[in-house]
Amino acid sequence: AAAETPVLRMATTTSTDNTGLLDYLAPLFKQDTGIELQWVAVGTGNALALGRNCDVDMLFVHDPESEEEYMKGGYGVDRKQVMYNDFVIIGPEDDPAGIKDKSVKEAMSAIASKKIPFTSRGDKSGTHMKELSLWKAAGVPVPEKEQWYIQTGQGMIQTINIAAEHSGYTLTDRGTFIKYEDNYKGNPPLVILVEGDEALLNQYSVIAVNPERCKEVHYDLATKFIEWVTSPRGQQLIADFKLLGKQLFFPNAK
Amino acid sequence: MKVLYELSGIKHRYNGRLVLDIPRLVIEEGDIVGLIGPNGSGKSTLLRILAFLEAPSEGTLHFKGMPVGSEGEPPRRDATLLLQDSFLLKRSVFDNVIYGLKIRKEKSLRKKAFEALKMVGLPPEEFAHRPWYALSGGEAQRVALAARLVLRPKVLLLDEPTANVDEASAILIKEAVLRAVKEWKTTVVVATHDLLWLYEVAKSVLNLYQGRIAAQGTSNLISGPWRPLNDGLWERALPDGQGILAVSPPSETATAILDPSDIVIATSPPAKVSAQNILSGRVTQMLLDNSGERVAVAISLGGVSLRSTITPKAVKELSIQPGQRVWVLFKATALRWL
Amino acid sequence: MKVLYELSGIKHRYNGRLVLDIPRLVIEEGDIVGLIGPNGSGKSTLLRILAFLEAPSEGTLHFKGMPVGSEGEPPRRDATLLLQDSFLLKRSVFDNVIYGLKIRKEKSLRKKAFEALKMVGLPPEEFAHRPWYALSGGEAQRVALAARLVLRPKVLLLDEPTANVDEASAILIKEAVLRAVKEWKTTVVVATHDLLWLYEVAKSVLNLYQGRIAAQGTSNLISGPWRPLNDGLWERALPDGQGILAVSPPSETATAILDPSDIVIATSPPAKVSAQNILSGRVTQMLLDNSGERVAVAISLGGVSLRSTITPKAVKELSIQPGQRVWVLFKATALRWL
Amino acid sequence: MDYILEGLINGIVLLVSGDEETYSAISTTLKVSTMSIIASLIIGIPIGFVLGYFDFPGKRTLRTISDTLLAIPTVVVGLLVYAFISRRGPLGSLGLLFTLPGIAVGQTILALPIVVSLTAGAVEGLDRQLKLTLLTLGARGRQLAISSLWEGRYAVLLAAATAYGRVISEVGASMMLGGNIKWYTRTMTTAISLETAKGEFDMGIALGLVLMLLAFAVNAALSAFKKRAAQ
Amino acid sequence: MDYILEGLINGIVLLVSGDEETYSAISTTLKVSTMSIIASLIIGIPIGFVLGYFDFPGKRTLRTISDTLLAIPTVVVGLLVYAFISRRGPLGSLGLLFTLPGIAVGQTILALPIVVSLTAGAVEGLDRQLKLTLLTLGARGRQLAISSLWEGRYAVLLAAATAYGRVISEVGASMMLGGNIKWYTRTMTTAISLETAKGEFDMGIALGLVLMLLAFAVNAALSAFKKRAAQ
Ligand SMILES: Nc1ncnc2c1ncn2[C@@H]1O[C@H](COP(=O)(O)OP(=O)(O)OP(=O)(O)O)[C@@H](O)[C@H]1O
Ligand SMILES: Nc1ncnc2c1ncn2[C@@H]1O[C@H](COP(=O)(O)OP(=O)(O)OP(=O)(O)O)[C@@H](O)[C@H]1O
Ligand SMILES: [Mg+2]
Ligand SMILES: [Mg+2]
Repeated sequence: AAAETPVLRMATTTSTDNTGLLDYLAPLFKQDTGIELQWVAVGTGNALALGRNCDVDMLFVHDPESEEEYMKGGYGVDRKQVMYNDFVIIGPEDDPAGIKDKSVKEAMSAIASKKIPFTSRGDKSGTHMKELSLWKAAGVPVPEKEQWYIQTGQGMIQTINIAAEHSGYTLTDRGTFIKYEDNYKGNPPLVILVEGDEALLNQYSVIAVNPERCKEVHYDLATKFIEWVTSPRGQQLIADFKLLGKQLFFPNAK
Repeated sequence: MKVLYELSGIKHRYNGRLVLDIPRLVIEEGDIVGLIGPNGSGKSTLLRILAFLEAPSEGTLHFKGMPVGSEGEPPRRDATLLLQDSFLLKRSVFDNVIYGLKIRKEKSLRKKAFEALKMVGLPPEEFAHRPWYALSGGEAQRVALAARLVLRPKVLLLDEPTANVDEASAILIKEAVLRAVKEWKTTVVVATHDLLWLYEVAKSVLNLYQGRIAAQGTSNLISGPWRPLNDGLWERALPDGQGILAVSPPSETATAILDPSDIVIATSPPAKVSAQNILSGRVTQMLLDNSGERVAVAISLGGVSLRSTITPKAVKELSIQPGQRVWVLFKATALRWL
Repeated sequence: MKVLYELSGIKHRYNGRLVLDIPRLVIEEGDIVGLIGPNGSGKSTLLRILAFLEAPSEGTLHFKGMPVGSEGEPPRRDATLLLQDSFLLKRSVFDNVIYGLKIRKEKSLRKKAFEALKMVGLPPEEFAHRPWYALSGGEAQRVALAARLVLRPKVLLLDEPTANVDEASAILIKEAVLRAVKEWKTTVVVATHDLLWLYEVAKSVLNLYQGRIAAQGTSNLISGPWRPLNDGLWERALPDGQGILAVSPPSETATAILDPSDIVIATSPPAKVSAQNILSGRVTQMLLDNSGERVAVAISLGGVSLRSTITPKAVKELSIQPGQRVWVLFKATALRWL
Repeated sequence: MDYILEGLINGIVLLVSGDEETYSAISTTLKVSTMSIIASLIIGIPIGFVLGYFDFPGKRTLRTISDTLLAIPTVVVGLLVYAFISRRGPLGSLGLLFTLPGIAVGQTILALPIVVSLTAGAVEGLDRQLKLTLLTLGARGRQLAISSLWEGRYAVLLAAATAYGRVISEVGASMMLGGNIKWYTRTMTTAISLETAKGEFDMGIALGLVLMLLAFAVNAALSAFKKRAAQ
Repeated sequence: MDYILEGLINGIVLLVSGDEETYSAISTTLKVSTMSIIASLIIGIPIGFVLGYFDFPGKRTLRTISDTLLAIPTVVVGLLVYAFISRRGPLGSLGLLFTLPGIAVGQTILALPIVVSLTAGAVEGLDRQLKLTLLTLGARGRQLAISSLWEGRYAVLLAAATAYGRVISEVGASMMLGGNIKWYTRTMTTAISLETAKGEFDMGIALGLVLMLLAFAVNAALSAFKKRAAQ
């Protein structure tokens, strides 16, 4: 019998899936290596849990802090940076907190002091973790029980929708926002108000699940993917990926 | 008396099969009409139509002079039917009995319910609180009847009220019916196979056969198979070897009706008589009817039972008694085809 | 004959209420036992116990010499019970009749089912394909009976087989029962209120009263209220003003049993006799029992019915007939308390 | 595996310690599920009765449609209702989005087919003698319906319990219409989803246990009622 | 609002154009829901029969537990099953995670209380004469069960339809246990969730429509069977 196609199973965050990046990469990866890539797109927390339980061969996530903790726990090996994109702060065009073109710190404190609605994913996703770090950097305690601080516990699009319903602000990755913009045929209720700040960078990394702990994982396949995606060809492919004509991810493998 | 029901051209079908065919029937107020007839002859169907539970497939039904069903709700609260398989609601006996009163928003439910239970011979203290399932067959039947009597209905329709019921209760039911007619001017139509009981209750009796009113009163029905004899006569063989003779049946399986008063009884084998049918049998039952004026004598001809009615005087003269050998005489032409 | 059922010390309770209390009862193979008694006297309960459908609360039941219920499944396939409210499965008549055969994995279902339907007087061509609901009350009852007959059971238990059934079918059912006993050595126990029919079928009759076997055969039951007279006697008033006398009832509402053979009939008011009870009434029914040796005479005492059995010879000598005025004589001590 | 045990213990701790977030979710869940179940029973039982009791052309098709809607995913209900109650929707001015009544609208729609189909089934399963008995005793209109439903009360209760199970366990509509907003519209189920998404499986189990205890209390009450109604 | 209409049109387009992804999800959904419903009927009907038919101590408690489990959220089932079939779980070696049988396990557990409770209700609702009739005609053991269930066949069918509705519409367990892997374990409902998460509401509606058509086909078949069984 012909040898079965090797299958690499990956847990990833919803953004890589929702933007279509993986749909774009997977067939190319197969072409180059003969390995079929299957992925489970869940929240970062859930993805890390799948890794800990040896249910996937590798992770593709974007929350440096938890990633480091994960590595420290000995759950992963070969962590490599792959690419980044950036976050933006969006809000209604009339900008009630007056944050347009301010720095992130200023923007966050302005929203907090004016108590304008701000929706938070509140789901320990990469975006949520980033948001928490932004509050911290701005010297604002996380407004856990404030009336205007709305914790949605949902995906990005839903969180943006909720912000729009409340004419409030939120933090989103650019990819999702581009999709959101497109859903409204270029005339969305919320627009980008703060962008480009160093603090808004969103770093994606790949991690192979530790084969010492998990005997069943396909470490060899994971290594192949990591090599491939950080290779010049992989990096070029990422740079070429466009959604609605805009580049979403910027390769920065080291 | 006032006409209560008037049926004209009533036909009723189930799945296309004609089960009731009554060209005309009038029931007067205060009447007690008995319905008899073999199983499947349409008694229950007729009662359901009279209770406005089923609309006849064809024909018109007038109630109190008004056509029923053409428009508006039929006057269901005027008539109540005791169903053949007495069905109780899943609640206590008491709640079953008062159900009809409650939905009519009537008062003094307890008093009325207890009275009704007593009328059917169920001591209320013992039965009122029982759940619906803690009853014997006859008790359940009587609870169902009490639930109808308590309504003091204008029309009381009873389908086999005495099936499953003991002798004493049958008498109570008879009395309850008669009392309803007398006190509340209720009109009663009752279907039953208990002819003895019916004799004591009914003012008139309709004999249904295959959905048609075959006769008024309790007639004998003689069904085929008929087999032709040489002289234009046809014979229905009896189990004991004798045969009943009849003239030109419409089919081999036809059924004939024989009026009890057309039958003559003799205590010795008769000599020359004009009647073609001279059959020997034994008297099995002798019953006094409710007028007290006629005695019904049932004679078994080797298993087949024929009923003849004669006067008490004739009984005396013949001095017949159950078990006695007698001869029955009737003309072949006395058998009328259905 | 072989003993089939042996009941000892059987008691049955519903919610703590004693409804059956039979210290001892033996039923022999091939017997045809009739069960009579008022509503709620425990007939159906006894039948359910005999059918192994319900285990008695107390006492032991032996079947074919083996104790039932102590261990293992009771021998349910040996006995089949026709329930009082004949219940049909939601399938066609044919499928209802063959159900028992099918689960016994028997063969030639069609032939057997058609035969059984014929035995209960339902032409198979007309009825076999009908759905369960397209039947009249009596037809349904007979289908249920056919479903039992088709099993050729060792024990056939019938609860009111003739309620709702027409006269002709009652005769067929009688014949079917007798044939089962003769051909298949079936033992039959039948509960009924149809004494006339039972007379023609049963070899022995048990009279149940409040769960106890009050008498063998058809006895008169006379219930209270009793009211004390001055000379140690108690009286039960009759609707027509007469009264039945008895000695020391255990309670005011006690019921007494009066054996029909203890009752003497006279056609003229008797002179000095030792019997305390001399009551006038009218003959309402005269029936020949199935042995052909005794005539049951029902006498109405202003509504209350008493049954006396006398010989055909006595009937002839007295020359009584339905409707005739007669006097009944019996001792106050002939009333035995239940 | 371990998280199940941890979760069970945590669940009890949450309840006993009076954890604020948990009790907020419990209270939200109870409020919204009560609204939904009452609304769906009030609307669904009469429709179910009509579908089960009367014979009319098209009845079978309507039953099939109701049975089909048993399979409507919660997210789809969420999407449909969202279209109406979002600010840009025709009912946007009612301000129902991200409120408990908003969730209740979705849950009611979700529970409705269950109530309708099971009630219709219960009514259809009634003895055919019952209809005649009620009619001949003089029942009409609403009395007929109420008495019939009372006769089939166990089956109707079961319909209600099944619908309640659906309502209290659903998450898609609550998410979409309620927004899972902490302290406001976060229900037990949306909280469980969130914990799961966070990878905190033990908290998911803990909240699941709390929800089951809640449901058990409701069902034990129903069962006691049923026992009483048995007389 | 507009996305509803767009969605309906898209739904038809997807079906008519034979969209590969859609048909893959349809086929996955049919496969997995068939497995789940069959498993839950095979396991649940006997349990439901026993709970409805026999009287034994503890029966009422068991019924209440089954009724309570009607309210178990799909995510919780997902979590519980995940604990067992994850590689590190006791059944990890079976490799059920992210496979159709894995989803089916979760869905079966989800459908089981529905089958059990509604079957028990159906059996309990049977005429009390039926039991006696079957016994006296000689039925025993399995025959008794099968005949009783056949007498209550409409109610049992309804139980099956309700359970099927639950199975085909659930998303939490499919997501968690199947992983929503395109071409492999992506079902209609996980696809709908994904589209919704992406904000492509019209695609969500479109797939929802397709799912409803699927469910309608199944129910129309059941309804035809029911009509035949009415004789
Ligand atoms: N629902 C039904 N569908 C089809 N046929 C029916 C239905 N109900 C009754 N029938 C048929 O209609 C005829 C008349 O039935 P009906 O019940 O009126 O008879 P009946 O005189 O009351 O008989 P019984 O003495 O047995 O009660 C019978 O042949 C019966 O089989
Ligand atoms: N399930 C039950 N629960 C409680 N009591 C019952 C139950 N079934 C019968 N009974 C009572 O038990 C007694 C005996 O009932 P049974 O049915 O044996 O009487 P029966 O002799 O058959 O009467 P009938 O002539 O009315 O059929 C009655 O008093 C009845 O009320
Ligand atoms: Mg009838
Ligand atoms: Mg009985």
